[in-house]
Order: sequence, then structure tokens, then C-alpha cells
Amino acid sequence: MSLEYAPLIAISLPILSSFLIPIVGRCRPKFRAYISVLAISVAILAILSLLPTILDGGRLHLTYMWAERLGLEFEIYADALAVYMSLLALFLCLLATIYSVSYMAGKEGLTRYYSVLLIFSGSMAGVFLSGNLLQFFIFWELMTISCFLLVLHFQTGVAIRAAYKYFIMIHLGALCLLTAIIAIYLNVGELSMATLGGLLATANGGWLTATMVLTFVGFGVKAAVVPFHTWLPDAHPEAPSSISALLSGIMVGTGVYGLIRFFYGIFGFPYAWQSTIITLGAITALVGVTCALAQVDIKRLIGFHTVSQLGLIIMGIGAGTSLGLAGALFHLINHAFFKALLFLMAGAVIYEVGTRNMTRLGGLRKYMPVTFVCGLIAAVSISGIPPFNGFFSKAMITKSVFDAGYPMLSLVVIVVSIMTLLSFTKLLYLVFWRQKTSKVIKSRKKVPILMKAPMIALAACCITFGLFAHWPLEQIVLPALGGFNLGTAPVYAPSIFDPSLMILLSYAGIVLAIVIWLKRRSIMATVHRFAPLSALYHCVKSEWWVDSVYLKFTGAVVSGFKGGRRVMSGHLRDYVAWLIAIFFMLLLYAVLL
Amino acid sequence: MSLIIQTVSRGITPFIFVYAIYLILTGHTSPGGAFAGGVAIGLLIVLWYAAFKLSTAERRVSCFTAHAGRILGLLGFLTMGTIALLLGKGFLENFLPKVAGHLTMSGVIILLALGVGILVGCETVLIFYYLFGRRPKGERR
Amino acid sequence: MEILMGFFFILVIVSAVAVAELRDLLAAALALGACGFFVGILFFLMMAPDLAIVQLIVEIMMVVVLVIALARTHRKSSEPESAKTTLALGVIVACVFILFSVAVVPLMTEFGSPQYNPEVSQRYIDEGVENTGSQNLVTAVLLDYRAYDTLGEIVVLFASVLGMSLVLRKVSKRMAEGKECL
Amino acid sequence: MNFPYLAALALFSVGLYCILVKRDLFKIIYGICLMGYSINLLLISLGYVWGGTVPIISGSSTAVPVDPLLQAMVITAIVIEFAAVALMVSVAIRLFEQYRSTDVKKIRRLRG
Repeated sequence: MSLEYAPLIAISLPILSSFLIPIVGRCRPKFRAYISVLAISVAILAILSLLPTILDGGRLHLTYMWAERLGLEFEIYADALAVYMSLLALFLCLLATIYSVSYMAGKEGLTRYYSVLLIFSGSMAGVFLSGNLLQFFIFWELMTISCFLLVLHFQTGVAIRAAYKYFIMIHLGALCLLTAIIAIYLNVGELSMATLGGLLATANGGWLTATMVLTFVGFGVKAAVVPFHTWLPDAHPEAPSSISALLSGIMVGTGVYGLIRFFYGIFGFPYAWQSTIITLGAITALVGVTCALAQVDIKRLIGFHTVSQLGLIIMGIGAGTSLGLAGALFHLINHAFFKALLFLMAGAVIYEVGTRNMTRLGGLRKYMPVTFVCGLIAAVSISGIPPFNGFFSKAMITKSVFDAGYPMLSLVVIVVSIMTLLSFTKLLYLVFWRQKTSKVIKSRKKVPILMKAPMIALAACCITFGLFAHWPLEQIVLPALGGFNLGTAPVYAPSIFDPSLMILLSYAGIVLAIVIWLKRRSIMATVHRFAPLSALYHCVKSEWWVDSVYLKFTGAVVSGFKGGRRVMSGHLRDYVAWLIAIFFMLLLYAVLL
Repeated sequence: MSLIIQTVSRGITPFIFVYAIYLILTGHTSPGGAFAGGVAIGLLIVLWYAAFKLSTAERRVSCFTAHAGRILGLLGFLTMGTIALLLGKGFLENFLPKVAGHLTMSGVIILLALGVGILVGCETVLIFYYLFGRRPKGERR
Repeated sequence: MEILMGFFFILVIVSAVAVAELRDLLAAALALGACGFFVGILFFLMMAPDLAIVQLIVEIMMVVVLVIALARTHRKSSEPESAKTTLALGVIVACVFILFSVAVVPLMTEFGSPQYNPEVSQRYIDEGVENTGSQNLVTAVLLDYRAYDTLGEIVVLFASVLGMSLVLRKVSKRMAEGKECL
Repeated sequence: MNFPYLAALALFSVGLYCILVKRDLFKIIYGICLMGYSINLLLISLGYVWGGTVPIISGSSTAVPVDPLLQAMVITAIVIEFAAVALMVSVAIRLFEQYRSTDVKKIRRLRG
């Protein structure tokens, strides 16, 4: 097998074997999971076979002629970023599939679940590896739609609503993206990623700005940038936990990947936008983390943390330096690990106890110690406590934002870290620590090894990427940035004992968080006593009213259209009268001109 | 119905059927075509109904058969298009060799015509059955 | 030829008026069948044998459908509109007719001498046989050049029969008992 | 000499009259059928050539064939019209079963 077909196999094998599952699943139900695991593993091996080339600093640009008359090519553009991201995606898919063998056992519709999961993983690899904007969009849509089916999987009323919302919002974004791609094609006449970069770097003009805005919106919806984030906290809790892990771990990451690809690789970074992007990222981070503080639903809380962490990543991207981009990418990888781990942890809790409401949980650490330890590791990673992995990437983002000239916004990262730490203290305390044990526990099932193993693997990744942070930085993040012309500014690799201001501040933040947690009762009392503070509290409680604004807007649109019903009287005579009248008008128009 | 009508319709049935097939399969060399042939097949059912009873017609072509046939026709049409797509041509493009005037060498036209003919015939049969309130087995009332 | 065509055109219009004015719905359905039959003959006269075949066969099926439907409902047409309304609407229709014939018909190309679009019709005529291998250009257009149209058409047919199965879901009692209604 | 156009127009007017004036559902369906015929006739007469042949090319005849494109379109139109009529008829049957009448004035609750 030559290298040429490896990316093709990685994309097509999962998608093709998804068609096998309904056939096999009919007579051998167990084989559905085996086939999924096997197909994804082979895809991972195929990607791994690309690694030697990538590590040598090379990149693959393969074209397969497909429809000659239409000039369509199937293009693979595999540089280090694409290969590492698709490797990460497939790795998480593999873990999620293994996890769902036990987690989904005995549930209905498993044939659909596994086959759609396979399509999802294959299309994600396709998104990362495709070297053609049109092809990128096709895989993007395939990913979106298969993800819609996965969110929908349990088919409860809430799940259907959430999936519907996800579908509409993401597709509005995808429409923007498609418009942007068409605009690029109309103006440059080229869709290949390999050649586009040079073409657009020198171009300027209004259309470029419009295209960039559309692209930002298109990817921003996927990456849950603030006005467009409301699908995320709805869709994540309703999906099966293994799927939430994928959604949060890597699918939102495709939005970030797209932003990096377009804004660094194709357009060239717009430094005029620096402040806008960083501010949007900061707002996203703050909104996400404040909403997370107010949640009682365990998965919804973790979902809001996804919003906030993505905000941090967007800040890193917005800095526009190699340090910021490296931080963003590193944080994206770390986020994939600890957020997937958190969702798998939540899934284990739900599996054992059967509820997502944290107020009804408690004292679980004695019953599920492995889950507790994994959750603890993930929580300290996401809160940026050294020496776990979140700390390093957050420090890099903070420093890059500071260096870019936004010291106030770099403080936001610290604030977000404090609040993250607080909300995870709350989560761990409510679920695992406090003495109150809920009644549901007595009917508990034991968490099987197939669910523990992915969690342990992810926790190991978190620890490894934290303790030996230089290794992934040098081997993964820096080669991945090699494709973009960002100058040769040295990437600052933070260490725990670095006496710089940012590091000291983050230590101070940890201390502050502990103090706030210990004094939480008196602080809450103060909040309720002061009017402005309690107003703020209500804002947070109602998730900043973003959703209700949307609902108001759509309600206005719908009632506007209801006026049109009067024209539809239901009598054929009236319709014919309209036709004739309009015909006369057209005739008059034709005569007058 | 009278014996004469029954006998005549029994005798004429194969001829109508052959004519319908002729219309479908030689649509590219002579007048006719898939639509006319398809509806002619559907008219056979009307003939059987008029000469015998509805149950006789249903025994020959059941509602279920008609359903299967129309799905088959549509799928056949789409499959032909998709095969062309996979071969790198446009959707529904003629990808087989073709010789003008040859009875079978007109590329996919003849296959598409077969699909359309089956579909239209089965649709006609179904329209007829539905108007009589019949529905395929297993379909919920 | 011209006279023959004119004759059939007159027959078409006469039978159309009969369709409009007959109070018996069954008779009107038969008149509609006659009208469609004459239209088919006109197609034949205007060098469209494919169309003539399709029109005749479809017309037979249409009459069958209408007759079955009338057997399931009733034969007698409902009350006509009042004379005043009829007159007013008739005047409107006459206005439409006059306006069209004065304003639109003179703009059209002379009957019998059309100008083919060189990109579409003329190309089909010139290259159709060698492009598609089909001598019958109508089939060539239907199933090769414009197979998309045909796809859309069969999907419409499919959907309309699906719609019929939905609309006629509730079977009347007489039919559920297995009795035939004709 | 545009009499086919005028005849098609007249047929169209009869159909229009039918669906405007008549109150019976079946009459309206007939009117729609008539309008369909008129459009088909109009299209075919637009493509007709004096002395033209059928658009079936055999050997090397020099005669001008009539327009095949319009004929293909009209075939499509005929079949779709048939499907539409079948659907309309079934709706009419359904309405009759509901209201025991096919008079549009007596059928209520049918407005959008």
C-alpha cells in the first residue's frame, strides 16, 4: 500500500463501512461495534503511515482526477496541522466508540448509531484532510448532518428540539460559509487550498472583507462564538455522552481549524481585526464561564465550559502571532482531551445513577473512584492548574494577548480560569464529595471496564501533555504551524517556575478561587443583598438572554408572515383573479416600456 | 361480463402487453416512448377490471407489486444517474457506447426508458387501485 | 392540411364548450375525453406522433379515472352561479381573450415558420443523433439531454400518487366490505 | 395566419371560464384540464414548421424536422397533468365523502 492512498483510506473506510453495519447488524448485533472499532483503527493506522513524511517537514498534496469534464478533482492536502488534527479526531472517535459499546448497550437504534458515528468520523477526517474548498464544504455538511442525527439519537422531545436548533443555527452558518467559498471562487477562480494562499494574500478590496466576515460567521457558529453559541449548551446535554465528548472535543474544533486554515492559510491574518477577534473571544469566554457557574445540569455545565474554552482559543487566534496561534492550537488539543474526558465522566455518572441533575447527586467518590480521579484530573487540567496541560496553553494564550497589546483582555484569561476552577469545584463537590447520597445510587450498575479504559487513556493524555509539555509543543504544535508565514518569532514555552507576571497572576488566581470557594456562603448572601449584583446574578441565571432575543426575533418574523395568510382565501376564483391582475400589470409594464 | 368480452380480452391481452413493451423499448428509433408504454401497461388493468372483476386484476398485479415496481423504477433511474456520476460523467449522462439507429446501442436511453416505463405503468395501476380504495398489504388503514 | 387542422381546432373548441356547459358531469367527462382525443389528432397533424400516442393513451386513462371518481361521488353538477355573476365573469374572460389576441398573439412568430434557437433546438436537430444514438429526437431530449426534467417529472408522478394514497386513506364503508362500487 | 394560436387562446378562455364560473369541483378540474390542453397545443403549434417532418431522423433526409424540444416538454406536461388530475380527483372524492357535495360554496374550512 503506497502512501498515496492512505488519506483516501482514512476518509473513505469509515464512511464505506458504515453501509456494512445495517447488513451485518441484522444477524450479528455485536459485530456493529467491532466493525466500527476496526474501521476507525485502520483509518488511524492509515493516518499514522503519513507521519514519517510529515515529521520530515514535508506535506502531501494529492489530486485524484474524478469528473474530468466538470473539472472536479478529489484533492488531499495533508500538512502537519491536517494530519495531527485528523489523528486527534479519529483517536477520540475510537475512544468514544469503545466507550459506547458499554454505554449504549441495550439501547434502541444502535445500528443507526454506529453507522452514523462511522460517517461522522470519516467525514471529520475528510474535513481536516481535504485540499479543496468545495470538497471541504461537502465533508463539512456531511459531518454536520451526521452529527444532527447523533444529537437526535434518543428522540425525546427535548433532544429533538435541541437537534433542530443545532441544525438551523449550524446551517445558517454553513450558508455563510458556502457564500464565502462561492465568492472566493468567483473572484479568484481557484478552489485548491494549496494555491489559494498566494493568490489571496495580495488581494484586497471590499469583497475580501465581506468574504472574511462571512467565513468568520460560518466558522464562528460551529466554534460557538458568542452571539451564535446557543445551540451548544442545548445540543451537548441531549446527545449521548459519548457523542457529547466528540462534539465538544473535536467537532467544535473543526470550526477553530477552519478559522486557522482560512484566516492564516488563505486570507492571511487581518491585523485590523485583531482587537475585534480578541474581544469577541474574551466575551465568549466570559459568557460561557459565567453561565456555567449557574448550571445544575452536569452536562450543560460542561457544555458551557466548552463555550468559554473556545473563547480562549479564539483569543489566541486573534492575537495573530505565532505564539498565540501555537497557544490556541495547543489549547485546542488539550481541550479535546480534557473536555472529552469530562463528558465521558459525566456519562459514567449518568450510567450509574441515571440523572443529570447535580442537586440530586452526592457522595459518589466512594462508589466510583476511577471516575472521580479521572474527573479530578480533567477538572484541574481545564482550570489551568500546573502542572497539568491546560496551564501551559492558557499561559501561552495569556502571554500572546498581553504581547499583542491588550493587557486588560489577557486578565480575562485569568478571571476565566478562576471561575472555571470555581465551577468545577462545585461540580466535584456536588457530585462526588458531599455526604448526601442520593437514593438512585442503590440501583446502581457497575461502570464496566470498556467505559473506564477510554477515560483512563484520556486522563493519561492530560497528564502526559502537562508533565512533558515541551514534547507536544515541539513535535506537534510547532510543525503544525510551519505551513503559515508567521515569521520566525520564537515560541515561548512556559514552565511552571517561570517568574513572569502572568504565571504569578495565575497562581494568585488559584489562591483567590480557593478563598472564594471557602467564603461562598457569605459571598452569595452579599450578592443577594446588593441590587446591581443580584441583577448580574439574574443575567447569568438566564444565560444573558441571548436565546430569548432570538426567540423574540423569530416570533416577530413569524407573526409578520402570518399577515400573508389573508391573501390565501381558499377560493380558486380569488387566486385566478390575482393571476389575471398580475398579468395585466406585467402587460402594462411591457407596453409602457 | 359476457363470455365474448372475456374471451376477446383474454386474447388481446398479450398483444397489448407486447405493444406496450415495444413502445418502451423502441422509443429511440420510432414514435412512442416510455410514458406511452407505461400508461398502456396500466391500461391493461383497466381492461381486466372491465372484462372480469377487480379481484381478477388484483390477482395478476397486486397492489404490492405495483408499489415495488414503482420504487424499482425510480431507483433504477437514479442508479443509472449515479453510475454515470461515479464514472466521472455528469449525473444521468449517457455513458454507454451508442450507435445511431441500432436497436440496442443507444447507451443508457433504453435502460432509463425501461425504468420510466415500469414506474409510469405501476403509478397508473396504483392510481386505479387507490380510486377503488385498495391498498397494499401491511399498509395501515 | 390547413383546412383539416382548422376543422379539428373547431371540434376541440366545440367539445370544450360542451365540457363547460353540460350539467351532467359524466357527459362532461366524456366530452373532455373527446376534446383530448381531438387534441391528440391535432398533435398527429402537427408532426408529433410521440405526443399523439401519449395524449391518446393518457386521455383514455384520464376518462377512466374521472368515471370511477364520478361513480364514487355523483353525476349531477351543482347549482350554477347567478346570471349576473356569470355575465360579469364571462365579460372578464372575454376581455382576457381579446387582450391576449390583440396584444400577445401578433408578437409571436408566424405559425409554421419558427426560428430555432441555435444553442438548443437547432443543436439537438443537428447533433442529436450522433450525440445520443437515438433517432427519435424527442426521446433523445427526454432521456439524454434533459434527463433531469424526466427525473423531476417521475418524481412528481411518484409524489402525486403518494398524495393520493394519503388523501384516500380513509376507505368508505362500502368499499371496506369488499363490494365494488361500479 | 395565426389561427392555431387564437384557437389555443380560445380553448384557454373556455377553461378559464369553466374554473371561474362553475361551482362544481369536477367542473373546475375539467377547466384545468382544458387549460392544460390549450397550453400543450400552443407549444406544439409554436414549434410547427410548414412542410416539416416528424423529429425522427432516419438516413439523410433533407427535410426540416419540427422542434423536438417543445415536444419533449409537452410530453412531460401531459404526464404531469395526468398525475395532477388524479390527485385533484382524489381530493374531490375525499371532500365529497366529508361534505356530501362537490359545490365549492358548500365546502367550508378549506381556506389557508
